[in-house]
Amino acid sequence: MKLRTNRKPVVPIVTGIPLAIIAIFVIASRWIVPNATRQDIMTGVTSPGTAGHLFGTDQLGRDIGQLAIAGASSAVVGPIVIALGSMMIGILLGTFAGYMGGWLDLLLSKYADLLLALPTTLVALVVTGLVDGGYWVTVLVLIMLFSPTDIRMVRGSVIAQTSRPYIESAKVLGLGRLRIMFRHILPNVLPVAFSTMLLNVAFALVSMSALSFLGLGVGPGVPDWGRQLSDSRNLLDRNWGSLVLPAMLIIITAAAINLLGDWLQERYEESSVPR
Amino acid sequence: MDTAHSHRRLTQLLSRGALTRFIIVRLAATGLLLLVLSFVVFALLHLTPGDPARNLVGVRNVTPELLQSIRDKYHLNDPFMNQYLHWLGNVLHGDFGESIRNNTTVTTLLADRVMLTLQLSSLSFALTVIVAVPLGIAAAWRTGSALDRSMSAASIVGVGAPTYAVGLLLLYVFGLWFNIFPVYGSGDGGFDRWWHLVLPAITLASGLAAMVFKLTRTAVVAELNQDYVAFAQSRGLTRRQIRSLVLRNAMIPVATSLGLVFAFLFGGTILVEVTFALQGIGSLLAGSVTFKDLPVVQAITLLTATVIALTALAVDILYYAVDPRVRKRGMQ
Amino acid sequence: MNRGLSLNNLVVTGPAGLIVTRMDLHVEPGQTVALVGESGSGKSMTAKAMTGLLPRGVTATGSLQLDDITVDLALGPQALAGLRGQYISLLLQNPFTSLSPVHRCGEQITAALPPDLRRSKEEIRRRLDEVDLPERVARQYPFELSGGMRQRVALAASLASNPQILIGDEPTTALDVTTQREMLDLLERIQRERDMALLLITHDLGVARERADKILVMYAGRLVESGEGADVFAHAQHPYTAGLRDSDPPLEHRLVELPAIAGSVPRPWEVAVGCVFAPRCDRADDRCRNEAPELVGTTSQVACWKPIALTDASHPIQIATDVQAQNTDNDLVVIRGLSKRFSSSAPLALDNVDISIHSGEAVGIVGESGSGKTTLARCLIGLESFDSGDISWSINTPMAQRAQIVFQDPTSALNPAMTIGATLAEALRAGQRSKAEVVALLQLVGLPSEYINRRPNGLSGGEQQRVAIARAIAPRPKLLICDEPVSSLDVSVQAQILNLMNSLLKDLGIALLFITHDLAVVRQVVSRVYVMSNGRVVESGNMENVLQSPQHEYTRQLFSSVAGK
Amino acid sequence: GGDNKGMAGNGSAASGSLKEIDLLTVAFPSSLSNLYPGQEAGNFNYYVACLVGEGLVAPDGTGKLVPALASKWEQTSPTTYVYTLREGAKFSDGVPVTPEDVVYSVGISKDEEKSPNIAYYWANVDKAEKTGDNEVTITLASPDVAFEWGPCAANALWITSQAYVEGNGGEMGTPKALLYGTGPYKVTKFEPDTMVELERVDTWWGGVPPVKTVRIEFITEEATRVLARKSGDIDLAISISLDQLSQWENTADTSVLFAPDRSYVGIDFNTAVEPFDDIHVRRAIAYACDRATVVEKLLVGHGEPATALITPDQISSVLGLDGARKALRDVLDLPFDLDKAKEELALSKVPDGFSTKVGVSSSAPQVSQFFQSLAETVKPLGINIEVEEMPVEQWYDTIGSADWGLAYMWYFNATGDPAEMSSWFFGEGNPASYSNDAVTELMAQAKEEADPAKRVEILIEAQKAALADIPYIPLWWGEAATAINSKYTIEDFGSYSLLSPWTPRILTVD
Ligand SMILES: Nc1ncnc2c1ncn2[C@@H]1O[C@H](COP(=O)(O)OP(=O)(O)OP(=O)(O)O)[C@@H](O)[C@H]1O
Ligand SMILES: Nc1ncnc2c1ncn2[C@@H]1O[C@H](COP(=O)(O)OP(=O)(O)OP(=O)(O)O)[C@@H](O)[C@H]1O
Ligand SMILES: [Mg+2]
Ligand SMILES: [Mg+2]
Repeated sequence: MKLRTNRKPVVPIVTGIPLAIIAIFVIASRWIVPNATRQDIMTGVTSPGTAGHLFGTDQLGRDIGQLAIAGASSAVVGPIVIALGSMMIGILLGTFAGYMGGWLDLLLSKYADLLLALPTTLVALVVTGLVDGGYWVTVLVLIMLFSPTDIRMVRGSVIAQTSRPYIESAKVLGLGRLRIMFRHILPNVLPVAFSTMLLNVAFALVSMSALSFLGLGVGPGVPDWGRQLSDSRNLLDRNWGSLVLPAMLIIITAAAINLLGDWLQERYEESSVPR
Repeated sequence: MDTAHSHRRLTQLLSRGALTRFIIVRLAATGLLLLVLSFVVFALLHLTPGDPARNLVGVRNVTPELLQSIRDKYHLNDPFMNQYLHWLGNVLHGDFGESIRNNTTVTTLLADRVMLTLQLSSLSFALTVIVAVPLGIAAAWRTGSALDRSMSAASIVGVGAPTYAVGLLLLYVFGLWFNIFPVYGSGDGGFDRWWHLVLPAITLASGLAAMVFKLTRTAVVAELNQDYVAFAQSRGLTRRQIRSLVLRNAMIPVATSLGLVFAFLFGGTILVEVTFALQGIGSLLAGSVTFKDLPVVQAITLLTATVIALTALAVDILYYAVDPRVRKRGMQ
Repeated sequence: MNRGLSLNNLVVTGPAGLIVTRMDLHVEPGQTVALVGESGSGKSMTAKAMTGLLPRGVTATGSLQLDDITVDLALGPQALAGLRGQYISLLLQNPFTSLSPVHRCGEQITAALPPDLRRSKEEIRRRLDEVDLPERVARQYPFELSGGMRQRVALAASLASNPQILIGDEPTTALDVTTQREMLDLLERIQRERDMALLLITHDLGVARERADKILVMYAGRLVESGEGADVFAHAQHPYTAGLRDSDPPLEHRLVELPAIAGSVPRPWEVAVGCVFAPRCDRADDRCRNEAPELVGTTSQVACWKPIALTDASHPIQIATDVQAQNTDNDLVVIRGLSKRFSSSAPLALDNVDISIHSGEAVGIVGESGSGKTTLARCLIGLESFDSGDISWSINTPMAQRAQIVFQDPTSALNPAMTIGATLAEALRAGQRSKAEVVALLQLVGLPSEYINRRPNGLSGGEQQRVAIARAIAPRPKLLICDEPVSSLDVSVQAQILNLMNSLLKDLGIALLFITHDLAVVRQVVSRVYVMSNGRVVESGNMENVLQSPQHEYTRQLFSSVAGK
Repeated sequence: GGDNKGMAGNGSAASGSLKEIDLLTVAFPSSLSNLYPGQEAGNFNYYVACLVGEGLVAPDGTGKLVPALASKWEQTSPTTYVYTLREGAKFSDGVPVTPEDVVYSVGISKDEEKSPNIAYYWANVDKAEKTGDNEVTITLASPDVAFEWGPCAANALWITSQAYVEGNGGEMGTPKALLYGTGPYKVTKFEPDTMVELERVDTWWGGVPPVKTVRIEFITEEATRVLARKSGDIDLAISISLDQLSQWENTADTSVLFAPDRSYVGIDFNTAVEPFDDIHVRRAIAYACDRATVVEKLLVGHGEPATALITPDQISSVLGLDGARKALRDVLDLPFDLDKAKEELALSKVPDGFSTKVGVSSSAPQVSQFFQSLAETVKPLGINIEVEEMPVEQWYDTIGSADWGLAYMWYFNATGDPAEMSSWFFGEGNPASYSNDAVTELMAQAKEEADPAKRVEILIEAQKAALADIPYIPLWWGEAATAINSKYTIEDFGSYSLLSPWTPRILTVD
């Protein structure tokens, strides 16, 4: 029985609004700011508020605000793909490892240990840098680097579920392994997996923007927050908006996703406590 | 439960021999991990697109003779395993080859830089611990209080704040407006060095402190909800006594994650070093990667992995030392 | 001067509403007062309010009187801070979590002592000695001790500051029968030696009957009856008390049907007007439903408009003649020489076990904790492998149709992500039966058919266990294994479930392997019993015979541990 | 773009006087890991090296070669140069310089192993030998007027001592084997990639410079460098980023000096790669380049739209600056005109446009911006240009590569020789795979023409002939900006100022 509480769902509202706005940017930026990358080299750099540019312009006369709206998708889509991809790996391998145990479990645990011994930024930097990869290579590398924690998380949850009587009952009913894993265990792991995934999105967002800042990731001219932040280095004195806007967007998005993830996790933990 | 039996077993296992065995087993595991990693790191040379020999001379204009001499030097015509063993042999003697970018040995190049990164990460580790752990404890102790709320909010922001922006902000505020800290360079050694590292260390610590704060808070809150706390209260133990009970328990997960935090720090200084123009191994790596200076990249990757693995080892041993339950499990 | 403790007009309010309403309580020095009641009736909340340890969001009003001190509980937990330890101390249920895992036992015992005594070896030895523990325990960590020993350490710790009153919140529930008895004896001895008051919270009527000078019965946050010791049950005035007493299975005989109280305990805050028990009371009339009765009486008090008079005829109990074990040769399953060891260093979990179950027969396995009962069941059903011996079935159906199992904990027995309907449909499919039988199954276990679309979280423990049973019988197995199926349920629900099992057995003609440590429970269900100890079957035979004349020393010990019967 | 070159900016025409300066802190925007330009040949390596070491000759403020360690020199035949060493010249520790040291130093510069970056200049040198107590003669394999610039600390020779180099295991320029020479300073401390500290000596023939200690910090992050100046930690910032110019200009007590830096930025086509083998395509792109706006906006006015490969400063010693500009103005005359671009494309093999990519060094943000803007400009024509950023070394690889039909060159002329860049760009193995017999012929003539004025004339003619085929499109000639503590100024700050001992030109403003 859940404890009834009168608390209003503050967190979903507070985080939902910015996230919804960013989601709109991601989905509809091509309609909202169809000309985000249009240059007007004659305009050059302007400071926020000049000539209809709320956040000013960069050297090529592109509107910082429009670029940021257009940049939402590359800032957010990659991290979402990373979180989804690594969680898919996590769920697949983690479920098998956790449920089947044995050498598979051992192998996967060791693999996770190996990857965990390497710092994310460093490996992403090395691999993406050495293979001259672009955006999607970075995404791929980060999927690989995020997966061990997800595998561990899923594996742990699966093991916790596996020893529960309802799984044993399912075994006694003679249900197949796959059915038990994916019909019985998985739905109970998903809530935790989902909130972990959200936290991963936030973490990936920060990592990706850091990599773009270091010049790995999207190419020049492609709107992206990390890239904008890095470009702002040369614009700062003439247009502070070029630093402040992408930085704020990264902070707000990461914070909102983090908050939401934390909140979901807490709520889930609360509701799963018996009575 | 057969207590007499388990007691006998325990005393037997708690003897010094068990600890030595524990350490030996862990050392062996760490060694194995590093061996595998070294293999991966070595393979970088062959995984990088292009001819390994060419990759090793960089983009200089090269003559076929030069390429041949590189092949001979790195045994590139030998079977892969032989090359690896050869390389590993050199690495174990501290020889990572020569930097492509600057014609010095990787070892001398690193020697100059490791210290700075180590100092930077130690300082920001110290800052993180000094600030985040007590705050985390205080926040957990008064969950829902203004302190808890504001610190939790700050930590949420801290995790997402881009390093470069934070660094710049700190530079403007403390370097320029208040003119307390120097704005660039790494100082002349001694105290000056540390003084120069304060702002970078704070920048680096800001994101991490957020994580450590959250971690500490969670750990302490979890302990506060334990039955033993209620039981201690019901027996009339003083607040101080209860705090010491809770902290000893909570510090086990906190201390062990701090180990990993340090490891993470050591490998995560790149952005700060770039922002503050510090010449540590982070910025060296960033440069070496863009220049495809493979020997340097290999050395830094392996070095960082080693630091992390050794820290993990230290953490395990620490765990063993502070948590009697692990002592028992570890020995089984 | 020690005049005991009085709690006056306690009201505990949670975020959802009232949890405990107008509770009065008095304990004299040297006296044992038992507080009984079903789960959720507010026993623990009362104890927590008395020690100022209420959880966040829960508040109390009322006053607490100890000697010359009167504390207004409305002032919050700080008001009681000075009393905790010195005057009043609380012993918790779970010995596994109530001690800090990383501090040595000695340290934890002496923490409440004045600073100058904390390091005294002499003092620690004396304290350990009081609870019958050897001196070495001081240097050990809790995880190195058994549950019983840990609870003794906890007792020593709560006695360290020499409280005048000790509250034990189900202090023995987590321990197995024999240890439970030792612990209760120890508590009684210490209480006598120290002339200390003891408030014993329990849901075990037997314990209350056997140990208490005074018994208070709580129901949905209210005190419904109180009185002197065993009298409360013997001459129950409140229909609820009588219902509780009657649902408690007797050890002496087997009943055709246990007189269970229908329905389930309401949440305390959901009761609006009238007597809280009215909805479940067969004596209730309009007044009961509209007006709340006050607690009245002197030595014994009752809150009921229509108390049961001494002269009222009690329910006629039908004593069943024990079904004799049929010595037929139609063995359903025969287990021979089964042995199992979990790890090379562990003792044998199963040691050469021989057991046979005939078709349609109800067989019990009793034994204390760790004796191997669960392991045996799991081997039988194929959830665990065994090292040697064999299990031979006389039937050749798929496993799912041979045997099914019901576990102890109903809350985790069902997949929380699946509806009841889906769970049952899946079980039917596994037994190659039609999905259409779901409704019939629900009816069979006494649940309304609307439950098809509910999820386990919304069900009470008893209902969940019914669903678990329905799932187990869905494939129509020849054998139903129940591993302590009622030990985490309240007596009233337990009676309902036991009745359900009996009727299922009769209707479906399946065999039952019933595992429990509660002799009275097993008595109500089975005809033949095996007694296990340390992985071995030490005694077996007809239930009646084993009860009457136990052969093995261990069996006798087991019987003598049963409280109050 | 401006005519007003030379000293400009905030500190314009501030006059000052030579005063003793205890410590001058200088910040470079890139870091040095080796001080010997033979090993690491960035601009900034030269700026340090010319304070410590000297060549036989050195450029003056206008780019004319004047005596350095050699008190005089003479070309005795088209292939023979005779240098007379300065009387009493000493190394920084007081050891006298011998002709053997000079010969040895030439050997080092010529050695592919020891000086991979400059050996190329000495390839045509047959031998260097001592021909008198104070005399060294250098003989070329074939005549080359441009050789005069070889033995110069701004280019390819730093005279050092055999004893010193061999005493340090053949190394030079590392912290263990500090640079050693005859200049006004000696290196006292070098932390690779961090800083270098120089201390003046009293052994230099030119006298004792006014700045006692020069401390050079390497601050690669421009924002940090500005902050360092704002907080007063540095006095002089060389090569400041034009992007942050206004920030430098708004910094208190700071003057910004501008000077052309003899750099050339331009597109190069690989004329062997489709579709750039088609002159119409090349011309179409040339018409699409809006040089004036690029200079005005991307370079914030600090630069000059380029019309030739030669920069005005390289011929200013012959024609004067204004004359030079005039002479170069109509070498390539393709003004920005999108309509013409369209017409040209319509004439080409790919009238509907095409897709291509260009690799840009990540250290050249303006170039990247130029190509992004060009891409936008030509998009309506159906030409799709993708800009890829890459490390500088990788960018080298794109030049003349068959994978990259469209590339660019950012070239800093090291010498004042007007043929420096053209001889590579029109010579054999040029990045455009371009050959034109008339041009080759003219370049050969120029190589042997001893009269500077005539030579310049020939070179300009060659440029005209070549650029008519548009293998290259000159975009702009660069300008460098330097920020300095307003307390100081640099006398006659110009394009050659930092290529010969420059501290003596630092004046204290009265
Ligand atoms: N932390 C809490 N906050 C709010 N209400 C609570 C909390 N804990 C328990 N309750 C509610 O208080 C009521 C009384 O609970 P309590 O634990 O006192 O029952 P109990 O008689 O001790 O039962 P049991 O025999 O299961 O221990 C229950 O209905 C429960 O839902
Ligand atoms: N999975 C396991 N791994 C290791 N040892 C186990 C495992 N399960 C049970 N044991 C051990 O086997 C022995 C028998 O345990 P089992 O659970 O069968 O006892 P039980 O009679 O069911 O006890 P309880 O009444 O507490 O349920 C115990 O000593 C127990 O510690
Ligand atoms: Mg309770
Ligand atoms: Mg069991």
